[in-house]
This record gives sequence, structure tokens and C-alpha cells, in this order.
Amino acid sequence: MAEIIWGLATSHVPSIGAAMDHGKTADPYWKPLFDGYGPARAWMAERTPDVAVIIYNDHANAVGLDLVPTFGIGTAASYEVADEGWGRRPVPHVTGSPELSAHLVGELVDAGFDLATFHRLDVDHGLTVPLSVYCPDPGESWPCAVVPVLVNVIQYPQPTAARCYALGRALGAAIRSFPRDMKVAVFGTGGMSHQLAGARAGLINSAFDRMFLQSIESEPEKLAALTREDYIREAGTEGMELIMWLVMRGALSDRIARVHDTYHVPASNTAAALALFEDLGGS
Amino acid sequence: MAEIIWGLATSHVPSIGAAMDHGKTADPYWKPLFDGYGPARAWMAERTPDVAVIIYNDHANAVGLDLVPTFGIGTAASYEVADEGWGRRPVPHVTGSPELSAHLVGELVDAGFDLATFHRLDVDHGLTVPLSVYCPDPGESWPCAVVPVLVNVIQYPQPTAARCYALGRALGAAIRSFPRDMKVAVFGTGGMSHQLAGARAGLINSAFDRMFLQSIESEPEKLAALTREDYIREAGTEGMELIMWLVMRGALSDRIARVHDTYHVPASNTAAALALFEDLGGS
Amino acid sequence: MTEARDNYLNDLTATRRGYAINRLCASLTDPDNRRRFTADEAAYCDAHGLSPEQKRAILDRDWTGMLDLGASIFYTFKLAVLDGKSMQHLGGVFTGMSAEEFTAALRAGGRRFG
Amino acid sequence: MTEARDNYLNDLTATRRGYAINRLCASLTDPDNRRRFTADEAAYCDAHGLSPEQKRAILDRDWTGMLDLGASIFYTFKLAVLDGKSMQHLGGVFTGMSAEEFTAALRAGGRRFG
Ligand SMILES: [Fe+3]
Ligand SMILES: [Fe+3]
Repeated sequence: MAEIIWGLATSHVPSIGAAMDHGKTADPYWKPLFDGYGPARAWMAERTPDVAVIIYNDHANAVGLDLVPTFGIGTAASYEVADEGWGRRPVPHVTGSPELSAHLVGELVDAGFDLATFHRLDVDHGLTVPLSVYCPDPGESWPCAVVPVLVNVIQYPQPTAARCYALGRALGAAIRSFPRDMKVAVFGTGGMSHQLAGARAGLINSAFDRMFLQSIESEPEKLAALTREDYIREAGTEGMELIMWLVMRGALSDRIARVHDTYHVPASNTAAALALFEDLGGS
Repeated sequence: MAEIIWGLATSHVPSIGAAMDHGKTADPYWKPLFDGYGPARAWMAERTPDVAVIIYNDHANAVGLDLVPTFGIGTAASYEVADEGWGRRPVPHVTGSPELSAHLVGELVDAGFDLATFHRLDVDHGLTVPLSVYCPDPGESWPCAVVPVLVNVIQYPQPTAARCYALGRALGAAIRSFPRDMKVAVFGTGGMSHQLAGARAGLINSAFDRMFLQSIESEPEKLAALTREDYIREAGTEGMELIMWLVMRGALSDRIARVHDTYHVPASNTAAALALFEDLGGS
Repeated sequence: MTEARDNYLNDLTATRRGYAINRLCASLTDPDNRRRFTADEAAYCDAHGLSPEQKRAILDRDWTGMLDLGASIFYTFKLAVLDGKSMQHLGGVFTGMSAEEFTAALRAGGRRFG
Repeated sequence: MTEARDNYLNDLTATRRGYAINRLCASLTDPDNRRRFTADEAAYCDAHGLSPEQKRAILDRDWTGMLDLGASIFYTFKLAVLDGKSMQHLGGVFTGMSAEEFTAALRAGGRRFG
């Protein structure tokens, strides 16, 4: 049976990827952020999964205006890196795991999650930046296959935090029921507090972010009970992305151990964080 | 508050539309089918809704291979008639009700249904044939606005019958909570037993169809308990479409009265039926 | 020609295998594409990335072979219509009958199983 | 220029109103479209069915006006990038600051509300 070995929560700010792509990680602006990643990266490098299930949102690249799914899952053998308007990131394409994807779709649809399936998907910074946070120097190819799980966070109404947590619980069970010896890591991406547009642009709420970083480990139900309006008020219109961390948390078992975390302001217009949890098993 | 006044279950076979489009409804092949529609059409013509919520599936026209949602809902002001490979049906375009659509999306997403939203949607025979069954001579425009609700039935795994019935229950509550005086009809489309491909092509199971036609009124829970495999075995790979009748039935209140029904074999390769229910209110 | 299985379940494995062939058929919802296909079927297949087997099934109108290669009847029917063939014709192909026999079987109440 | 509201919720009403302007910006993910847009912005707007107000907002780079007309920041940002403008520049526009002031506010820990 497949096993979930760790869960990573991380911001997916485009400029974090750009800093790596353009060799700026040692610049004074970026060094504190990347220094903070160090211990997590070293720990993960010793524990390469076979597949990473990456929960992320598309940012007006592969998902357009015509058809916006609430939840989606990639089912392809391969995913190209999206051109988001400024050329493709110089990182490897992403290899899929169509067998695991098909298993997850079957289990999740039967559990009452109304997923959209993507046989074709160009993955944007929401997915590739977390891969770079995990593995800064992939060389010719990423160290593991990937199953993308998409959450609509840019069109209102988004799924509730409670629904995201429920999806995570079902996703974890579905992964663990895959009848193959396989090590799986789960990524929850986006956040922390930020708002790009409007008079509240530039909003950072470190108190809320610190609370969230703590509670995601020990009290996910509390975070799942927050409303859409709570997230907007406290974390900003784009801080809403934090609901994707709850999908990751839901997929992990109840027994987890925090390996490392880091919090930094700012990465562009965003509070950026990383939190890494070892899954001790026995859900 | 909006009110659901009736529910119509009907097959949506392309050739039923073609028979009307080409003036063949009095031909010996077609006359029995269209005669069967008569009493229902007369009753509905006296009870024009403001909006019809039409549950249907796309047949490889507006929904492609790249992105297949389990459930979707149209949110546009207007929908074009699809070219399915043999030119567009000569029927009016479909006017939407974007305010009702937005209300339904809000209520259903909050109720944990993971809908995909369609701002642009060409509607195929799955939607336009039921409109023609209801209203054979629309003239310049259909008598009511339409909110399309899409169910994936052509890619496995489809949502379970139980999930479709649950969607219907939530859809009914969401319609009734729309704060506007509005009469709504709900259409469940597709079926009855049929199979287009494979050695079992041409399958008709009248015993199952008659049971389904009866139970959709009085025992929808029994039909909701049938598995995907049950539907395939009894009703054929395309008879699976009957799960969409359960969305309609779920949206009606518990107190309904059968106005009329009819059953005919064949319409092309399909057993065709219509069942009309008045909603007596008080869910 | 190929013999049909009882049922074709258009599952994710099938739709992934049949992606190119389904995509070609889907493109026939556009009248310009219908003209282009008719003008040079083989070139159209190549432009849509069909495998040699998929291309052969399309050019030979091997309706059962298309399904075995992962295509869905809802896609391949668009090609049949372009050929002026009905769903009854396809039904006959899948069941080893002529279109007339198949139509007669339906008019007699349909085919029964189990 | 237009003054920004506190929050822009990209709801169905907004995305329906802003459909044409978002679609234009989405098209800029294609390098050919980026060249076409740059060659004749007004014609490109007309070809994408923008209303006169939407067209004016694009041509004038009225970033707040675009949002008021239903556009989403995730779409309009693609136009900003084409102009060589950063998200900090847009943040400054929305909050009545220069890009430098806005960047400094973020480096000082971000803007606080409530
Ligand atoms: Fe994001
Ligand atoms: Fe159908």
C-alpha cells in the first residue's frame, strides 16, 4: 500500500521562483528567506518520495474564464510548464503518475467529491515554485512524479475551508489505499497573508499567520471552521489561498511531527512561510 | 421566494430533435412517440415557468477531453446552440438567468458541492432536445430562461446515483431560497435504457425502465442506492444517463403528483420516455 | 474486422489512450475542420498526432478498432455522421448485423441481455 | 485616476462583467499575441470585444479602473508584466504610493489593517 511520508506547506510566490531562476538567492533581499528553507530542504533531500501530490491553484493560466472547476486533478503522464505571460520558467517539465491519479479520482468521486479531471494541464508557478522550494537544483528532471490537485481560489465563491479539509481527509485515505508500494509526499501551497489589489493591497497580518502556522499542526479543525469572510478579513483576498494548506493537513494522519518551519516578510507583496511535517502514520 | 412548479424527466435523443426539425413527427416511425408527449405538452403550456433548470450532459461538444468536470453549471446570460458535427439545430439560442445561476453556485458550493462554473457554453442536444420536447414551436425564442446544470456521464467514473440525488436535494433548497418571485421548472434528461457501442449495442431493458419510471416518483432513494455497475448492467453504458433524473427528482419536494408519462421503443437506438410531475410544495 | 467487447467503459485510462483520436473527432464540430479532414484524411491524422494504429483505424473506418484504441463512441460518431452513417449503422457494425437488421431489432423492442 | 475599493472580490458577477478584458489579458500568455497586442493595442481591444470603457482602461493603463470594470488582478498583471511593471508598482497604484514607497512598506513588515 502507498504511504504518506511527509507533508510540506509552502508559499508559491512567483518571485521566489524567479529569484532561484536568476541566481539571486544570496542577495540581501532574498537570503533570509532561502536560509530559512535550509533545514527543511536537507531533511527532504534524504527522504525522496516516489510521487508528490501537490495541491495548488492556477493563476489565470491553464484554467480560464469559460470553465472554472472548484476542485480538479491532473490525470496526465506529463505536464508542461506554463507560459504565464513572461515566458516559461527554465525548469524541467513535470512527470505525472496517471495510475495514481486514476485511483484517486475513483476513490474521491465515490466519496462524493465532484472533481474535474485534467488530461492536459500546463502547470504554473503555483505548482513549480513549491517544487523548487523542495528541490532547488533538479537538473534534467524533478526527483519525483507529481499528481497536481487544483483548488479554485481566484473566483468567488471558493470552496469553504471545511470542504478543503474534508477533501484532504478523503485524499489521504485514497492515497493510503493505492495498492502499490509507494512513498508519497503531499504539498499544500499558497499563502500566507497577502492582498494584491484594492486599497488594502500590501496587507500583512503576522499575528494571524503565526496562529495559522501553529494551528495547522495541532488544531486544523479550528482553521477549517473559519469562513471565507474570516480569511479575507484576516489574511487578505489572496491570503484565502491558505485553505489549500488544509487539504494537505487533512491528508496527513493524526500523528505528525513538525520537522521545521520558517516565516519571512516580504516575498514581493506576500508573507512567505514553509512548514514541514513528518507523517508518523496510523491515521 | 422562488417556487418549483413542475419537474419533467425526458429522454434527449438527437433524432427526436431531428424529427421535429425536419417535420417528420407524423411519420409512422415517430408518431407514437410524439402522440405520447401530447397531454404533457398541453399541461406545461398552461404553466410556463420563468426559468427552467435543465440537468443534462454534454456529448463531446462543449466539454472536451482536457478538462472534464463532474458537475457544472452555466452562469452566462446567453448560450449558443452547439454544432455537434452536423451543423447547428435550427432552434433559438438559449437565454440564461445569471442571477439565479450565481445564487445557486453560492448555495451549492457552501453546501459542499464542488461545481464547475461555465461563463461560456454551447448547449448540445442534451439540453435543446428537452426544450423541444417541452415546447415544439418556440418561434423566435424559448418561452423561458434556462440555467444549465451539467453532469459528467460519458467519462468513467461518473458521480454516483446517490451523489446525484443529494445534489438534487441541495439544488431544490437553493432554488427555493432565491429571494425573488419566480416560477421554476426542473428538467432531468437522458435515458432510458440504451447502449451505443460494443456487442451489447441496442440493449433495451423495458422491465428496468418501467420500474425506474414508477420509482422515480415514489422511491427515489431506491434508485439512488443503485451502483454504477447496476446501471450499466441493467440500462446499458449510456443508460447511465438516468442518474440525471435523480437530480431533478431530488430538487422536487416530497409532495408531487404525476401528471403524465409515456414510454416508447425505439427512438433511434434508445428507449425513450417522458414523465411529468407537478410539485405540490412543502418540502 | 475487429470483434467488439460487450461494453466499452470510457474510463480515464481509455480517454488517455484515445486522446489523439478523440481530439481529431472532436475537431470535426468545426465546419472548416470537416473540410480539411475530407481534403486529406491522412495528413489530418498526422497533424493530430495519431499513432499508426489509430490512423489506420480512422482511415479504414474500423469503428470497433477505434474503441479498442481508447476512442469514445461520442467522438467517433462525429466521423460517422461526416460519412453519412447513422448510429444504427454503427450498432450493426458492433453486433455483426446490417444497419437494416439492427434497426429492425430495435423496432422489435430492442436487444435483450440477461 | 480611479480610487480603489478596499477589496475586489472576483465573484461571478465581476468575472461575467470583466469577461472581455480578462480574456484579452489571458491571451497575452501566448508570445504571438503579445506581439500582436503591442503592434496595435486599440485594434487588439476591438478584436476582443471590449466595451469603450474597458478599452479606455486598457489603453490608459487605468489599473484600478480595470478592476472596477470586473477585471481580475491575475489577468491584468499579465499586461503589467508586458509593460515591465511589477506587482509592487500596481500595489503603489492601488494605495496611492510610488512603487518604491510600497516596496518599503512591505519590507517594513507590510501594511496592517484592523
Ligand atoms: Fe497563488
Ligand atoms: Fe445523452
